[in-house]
Amino acid sequence: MFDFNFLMLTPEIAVAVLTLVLLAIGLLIPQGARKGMMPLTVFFLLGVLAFSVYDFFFGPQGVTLGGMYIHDQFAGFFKILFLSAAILVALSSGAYVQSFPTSRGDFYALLMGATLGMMLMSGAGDLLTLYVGLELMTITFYILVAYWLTEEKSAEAGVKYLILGAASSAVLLYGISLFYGMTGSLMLTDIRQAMFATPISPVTILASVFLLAGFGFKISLVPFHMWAADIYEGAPTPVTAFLAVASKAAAFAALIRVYVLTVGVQTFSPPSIGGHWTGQNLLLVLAALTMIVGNLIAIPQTNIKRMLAFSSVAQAGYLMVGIIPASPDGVKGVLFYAMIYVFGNMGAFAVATHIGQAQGSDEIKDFAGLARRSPVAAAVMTASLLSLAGIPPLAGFVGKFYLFSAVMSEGFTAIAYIGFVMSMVSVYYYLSVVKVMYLTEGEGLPLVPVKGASKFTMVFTMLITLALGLYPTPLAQMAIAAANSLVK
Amino acid sequence: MFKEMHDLFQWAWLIPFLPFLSFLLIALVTRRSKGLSAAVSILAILSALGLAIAIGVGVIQSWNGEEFVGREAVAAANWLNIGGLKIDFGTIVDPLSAMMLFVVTLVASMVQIYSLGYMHGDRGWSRYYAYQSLFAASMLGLVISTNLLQLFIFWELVGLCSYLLIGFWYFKVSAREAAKKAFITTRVGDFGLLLGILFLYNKFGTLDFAALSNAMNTNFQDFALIGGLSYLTVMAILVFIGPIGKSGQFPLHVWLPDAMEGPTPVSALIHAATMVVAGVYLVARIYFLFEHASPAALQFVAGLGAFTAIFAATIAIAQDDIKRILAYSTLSQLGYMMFALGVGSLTASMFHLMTHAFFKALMFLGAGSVIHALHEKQNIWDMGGLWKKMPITGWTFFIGVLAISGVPPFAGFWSKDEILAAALHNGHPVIYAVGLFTAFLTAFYMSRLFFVAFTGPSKPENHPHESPWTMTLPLIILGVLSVVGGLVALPEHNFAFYVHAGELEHEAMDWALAGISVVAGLIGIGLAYTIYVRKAIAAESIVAKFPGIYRLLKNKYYVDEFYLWLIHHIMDGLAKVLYWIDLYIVDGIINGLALFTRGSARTLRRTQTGQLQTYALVFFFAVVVIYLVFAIGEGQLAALNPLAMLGGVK
Amino acid sequence: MSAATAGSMILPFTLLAPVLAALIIVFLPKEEGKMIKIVAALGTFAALALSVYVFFAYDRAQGGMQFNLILPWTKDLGVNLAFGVDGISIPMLVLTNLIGFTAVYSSWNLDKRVKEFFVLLLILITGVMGTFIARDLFIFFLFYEIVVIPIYIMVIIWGSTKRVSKEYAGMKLTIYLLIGSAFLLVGLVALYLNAKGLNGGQGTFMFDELAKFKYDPTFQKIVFGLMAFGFGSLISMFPFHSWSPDGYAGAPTAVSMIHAGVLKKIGGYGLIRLGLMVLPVGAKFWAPVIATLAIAGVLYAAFIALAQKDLKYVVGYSSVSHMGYVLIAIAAFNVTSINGAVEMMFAHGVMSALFFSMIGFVYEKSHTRNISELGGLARQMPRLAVGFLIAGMASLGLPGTVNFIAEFTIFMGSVRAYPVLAILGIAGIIFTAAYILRTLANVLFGPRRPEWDHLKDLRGPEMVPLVVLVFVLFVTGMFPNIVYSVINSGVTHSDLSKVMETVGLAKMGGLF
Amino acid sequence: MSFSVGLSTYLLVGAMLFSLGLYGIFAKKNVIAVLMSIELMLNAVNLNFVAFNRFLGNESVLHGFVTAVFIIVLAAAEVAVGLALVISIYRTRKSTSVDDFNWLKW
Repeated sequence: MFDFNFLMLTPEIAVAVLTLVLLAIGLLIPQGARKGMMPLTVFFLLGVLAFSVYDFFFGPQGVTLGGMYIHDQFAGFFKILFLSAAILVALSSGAYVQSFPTSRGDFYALLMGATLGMMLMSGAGDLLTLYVGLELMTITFYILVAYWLTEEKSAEAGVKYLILGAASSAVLLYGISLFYGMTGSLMLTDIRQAMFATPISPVTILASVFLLAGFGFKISLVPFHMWAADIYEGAPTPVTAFLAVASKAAAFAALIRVYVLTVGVQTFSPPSIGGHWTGQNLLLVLAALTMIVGNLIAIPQTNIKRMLAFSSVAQAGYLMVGIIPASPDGVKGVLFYAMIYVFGNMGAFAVATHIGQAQGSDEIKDFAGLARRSPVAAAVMTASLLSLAGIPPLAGFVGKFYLFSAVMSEGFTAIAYIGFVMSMVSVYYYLSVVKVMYLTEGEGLPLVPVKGASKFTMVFTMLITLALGLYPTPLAQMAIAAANSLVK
Repeated sequence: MFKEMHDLFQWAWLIPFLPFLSFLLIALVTRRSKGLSAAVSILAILSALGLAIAIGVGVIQSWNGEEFVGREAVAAANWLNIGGLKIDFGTIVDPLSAMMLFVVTLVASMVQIYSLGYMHGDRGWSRYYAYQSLFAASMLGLVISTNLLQLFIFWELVGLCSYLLIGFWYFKVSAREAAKKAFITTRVGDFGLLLGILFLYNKFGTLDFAALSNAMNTNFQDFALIGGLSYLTVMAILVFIGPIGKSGQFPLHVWLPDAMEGPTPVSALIHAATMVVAGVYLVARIYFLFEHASPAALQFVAGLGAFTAIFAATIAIAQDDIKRILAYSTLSQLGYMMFALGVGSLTASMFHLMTHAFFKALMFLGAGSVIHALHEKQNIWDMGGLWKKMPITGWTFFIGVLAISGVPPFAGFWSKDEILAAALHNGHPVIYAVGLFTAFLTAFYMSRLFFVAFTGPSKPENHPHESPWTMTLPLIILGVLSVVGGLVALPEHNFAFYVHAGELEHEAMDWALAGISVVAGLIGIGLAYTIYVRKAIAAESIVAKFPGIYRLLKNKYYVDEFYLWLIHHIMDGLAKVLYWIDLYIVDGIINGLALFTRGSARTLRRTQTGQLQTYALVFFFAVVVIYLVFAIGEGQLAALNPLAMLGGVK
Repeated sequence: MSAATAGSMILPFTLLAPVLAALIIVFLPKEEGKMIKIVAALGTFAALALSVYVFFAYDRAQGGMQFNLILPWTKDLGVNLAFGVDGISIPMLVLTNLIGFTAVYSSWNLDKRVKEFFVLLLILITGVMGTFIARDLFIFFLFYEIVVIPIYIMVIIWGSTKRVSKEYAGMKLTIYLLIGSAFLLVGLVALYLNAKGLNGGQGTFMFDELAKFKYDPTFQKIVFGLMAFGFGSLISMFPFHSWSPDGYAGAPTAVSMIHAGVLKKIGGYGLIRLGLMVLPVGAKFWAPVIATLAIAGVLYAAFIALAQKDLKYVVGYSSVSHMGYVLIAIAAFNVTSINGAVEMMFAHGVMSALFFSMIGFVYEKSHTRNISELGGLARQMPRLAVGFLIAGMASLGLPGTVNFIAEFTIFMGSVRAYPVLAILGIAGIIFTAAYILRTLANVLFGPRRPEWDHLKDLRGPEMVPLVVLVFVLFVTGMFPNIVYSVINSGVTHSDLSKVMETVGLAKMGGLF
Repeated sequence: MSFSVGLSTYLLVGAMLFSLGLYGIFAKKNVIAVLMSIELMLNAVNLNFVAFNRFLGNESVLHGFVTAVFIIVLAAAEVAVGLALVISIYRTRKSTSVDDFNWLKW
């Protein structure tokens, strides 16, 4: 009766093995001879990625470990997302990591650990697994954020992230414990059953609010977003990138699963599936707040990473919009957007990494004349930012279209107004970066040509962003399949 | 080869087309070579003249004394055809247009030949002839238009040419301003005309003159529109606003005197003989509209015309600039033609139009030759004794004066007499009186001009000399026409036979009336003689007697000043106010929004204090708030009891 | 359709010609300024030639969408990559390429970062062209937003700072139009979802299919309101016009030409194609408002133009004023007026392109656009003066130029629906004449100014915009049927005429 | 009045612990203390789990207990990392007061 289907866990196991191998290498091989770790990681991950893509389309779907672990296309989609994000980060971080004072090798091991945690989150079938995955991801991130030992900002960011993160997961846990108390189980399916029976009461509300707060912290949903900017600014840029795209996506994966399967029932979900208007409206308000606050605070920022941090807060708002209707269309929108968000953001962060590493500064003004000093970087930055802003023909536009058409088809129009208008406002601060890069000649600043892996990363992300904008069908089909595997 | 002259009619389109061709040629090809440009242009206009004469003959031939048996509007081509709007362009040949074609081509060719001498050595020579050709083309096109829109188009084009030619010496500020003024003033008139055209089309679905008049003849029920005026009356008046602007009727007359900034031949052609009478021609063309409209329309025309006639004449008395005097006299004569139409005599008006074209062109060209001889001096008091120095100019000018003063047998006598007779016989005694008085004034100021400029002692600083033959030849030709031009009105072959509206309404020569007007004219001349030649009465003493009136006339009743005030204080003031509004209100709101956004952004940014305990506080506070809102929203008031969540658990 | 199958690839080729040129330029070394310009000119010329061919090859009698190319694109949304032109879009297509071609030559003397400039310019042209040949709402919107960013970059790099800084102008232009398009987007999504509902769950963006459904009146009113705002701010409808004078003043010549010439027209085009055809009831509901705003704009902007000191501001405000005529024609909502609206968009496009091109040369040579500093230029630069004069005459609607035809048709059409407003609008021609003639007089005429003696007259490539645009102005003006035969078939053959019979405002004869 | 120790009692204690931890996070200035407060919160959660598992009958299913164990482990890991970070920041900033960790702001 106790099934243990290794086949379904192949990617996870592979990544776990890689993690340990990297750790071992880090211990055995002397400092000098660790150049090879980046390529090793990348190629290994490419293999895993290839497998999970195959797995997504043709692999077996099902539930294992007595329902604690779900292996459906929804999880598969997110695994692809995490792996590609990890690969891009690894690729773009080469030079940056080399500039770390110590223990450069372990960086990749930790990266893999975080990836593993995310994959667990996306597949978790009960709250305990979910929590374990979450902590695995988060704790490794604590270390990664503070990884740049000599950089004081880095340490401060680490401490902040640790304390706030731990507190938030305590809240999450408390919520979980309440659910356990109410239903006597941690299985999402069992909880769902039980919650249908239970009438709404302060406890159910408190439990789901705590859960929301826990996930909200991870996806930097206003008003649980305060940490984001500081951590993003302090952390080493590649880590920031990974934090911004992957950990957020992972939290969304978990949130969607929990929200659509369980919490949704009788609290935050649409009345159509037994939810309540208050919950819906609360979510709408939070989403709106997130879009507005994120975009507004981003305007006066002078540090590229901080600006991207707030922009990613706003992006969380857009994604949130897709969750609200809890419909296949909405989930599809979220999945699609999350994926293109990876490429859009990775492009921007790759450039930021490059500049930060080459000029030792993250200030926007130091991007002056980038169009002359490194045309590729400037072009990629522009494309990525415009994709984030949702300007056609870049992928962001299609993504937003999916999200907002999904929520509008449920009859929420106001949120669509806010969303579209705010995304046009966001163009303002994105364009001011573009302005800095193109308007001035950037006298006195060095030429910073990009080359090798990071150049590949940039161009690749740009091409994907453009391609998905012009012809979104393939990804859209995948997203639909994934969404349908979750929402019946 | 043509069997009948009126087989030519289908070639009428060539008349405007030839000058247009020469315009293109000059503009694109012969720009560089002066001689060629002039040759092309004059050749074109002369052949147009030939064609016009031939067609005129054809018209006379195809006239059996009762009706016109020629082909009228030659088949028209579709020009514009869209849903709800269809316009055909065509050419119309009938006595009216034939007469105009002849007059226009004649004066135009005279002027172009004259210009050979007058414009000699001007650096804008080719440009000048290009404009001249373009003008001739547009004016002739206007004349043979078959419908209102076509006419309007050429109407605007002659306006453009007038603009270009007034501003021909564009580097002169005065010329530049005059050109601008002319265009804008006539534009005001066009506004009315355009409205008329639009509404007429929307009512009748056509703009073709013949079709329109049919539509009105056949069971069209006129109806009251606004202010007790019937529909057709309003239309008539709207359309008439165009002529008010173009033919310099009060109050849109202000541009014509300034238009004298242009080269004098231009003034002769455009601002005396042809373009300014386009208004009169237009009214004649759609005379049927006025006839169907209530009498109010024609009364309006008559009244305005008469007023303009006397108004301009009084101003002319007090002017010193030779060209301005002629300009005001032109205004006055245009008023004559208008009220001739107003009192219902199309014939008389057209007749006067023709004769006036002859003698006014003559006098302008004469003035031109004088100015040419005196090196751009225009004040008549700087002249004097020119008659001996410039005999041809002097004699021809004298003929012109006699003609305009209505001294028999010169051309002006016949036409003016016919107008006055029509006024009286059609029951407009007041208008008749005004006309008569105007005739007296006209005779007075014209002979004043003549005596002061041509007789008396010659000024020592002037060394005038007779102009070259290119300039005197046109003078002579026009002079002859001013003498004999009126004889067509002699009963045996009467002008009205050719040009008339509806039934034949020709005034039989009324020798009594003729006598009166002749006397009026002679008195005028005599008065001028006594004052300016005999010096029996000192002009100064008269001025001293009525200083107010003199100043009023000298300053043209301050109409220009009024308009300037209107433009500079009202229009520009409004413009500035609106601009302010645009900057600080319409745009201000936008910028305000942007400022607000940035401001709130800066404020929100301050919430990121960097204190992790603040962050934690916000976090938990938010949790509590959301919880309470949710619970209360769901009516779970028990939530307010802190222990309730425990009680909720099984 | 025979024509469709015959030349169905021609539109994509037209669209690709500039793109191809841009790609070639990308691979040219940035020192090869001359070569780059020549390539750009060739690309735009190819597009122009193709679109002119389309213009003449279009089967007017048959009407409807021709030269179609329809590929299923995004299945889950129902987006089709659909190209096709009818009588309403062809003039716009030709206009786009006409202006694109001349814009290249108007920038012939540019020497600052030539490569980027022409690449962006070509992208810009492509985007605008795409909006006019798209048969699919999604694709239409896609192309429309493509143009926004190149314009921004071009303004901030090659723009000029006068009353407002070019950064401000560019940002204002961009954000203003984007906010407008945000509301448009909401309306678009709503329309899409509603049509999807009426279509039994199958989403579609094709204009003609969207036009088939009968939408609920209140829905139509709301959505058309959104479009009126979105498209209205694009066509600079009073009071949403304030971006346009600043924008044009800040932008480089080529951008001003394209923006005032064609980009603006996307607003009018969208209102006709989307507003009138798809949401007639909403259109009828909003028509009086639009008409009023239109006439307000005509007079308001004409007066403000009187008070301007900067040449570009004069033309900027005048374009606001002229767009008012287009708007009232659209609001008048009858066959004649719609004909007039399209013709006016074409006419104004050519005219304003010529005007901005001439102003560009004046500025480029004299480094000032301040009217009071100029004067008497007719002596030093006769050719330029001719172009300037003709542009001015066209803009005050002189017969012989196509602008007169357009204005006349519009007046004719709108007088039927809104006599009083129309009369007020027609009064605008007087003030237009006033500010245009003032400008001409103060710039071209008057005493010769020695400080401008060094200016060189137009020559060589600089003559191209003058010759081409003037030629078009006059030929289409003297023989209006050339353009009208196409427009009229577009208006009468499309569903538009049916729609207008049902809900149109045409009162033949009207009050008068 | 009789007072029986039931589920509610445990939950009440748990809630109190949680609140205490919360208070600690807000009030304590020393990072170490803040970390300890977080431990308190986590233990509150543990208490909940254990109590629920005990009182919800069905002793054979040990989800609650297991979860508690997991949480304890992860908490330990968290604290380990936390202390390490505190040390590293103390090296440079010579302070463990949370008020000093405010270089990153706005």
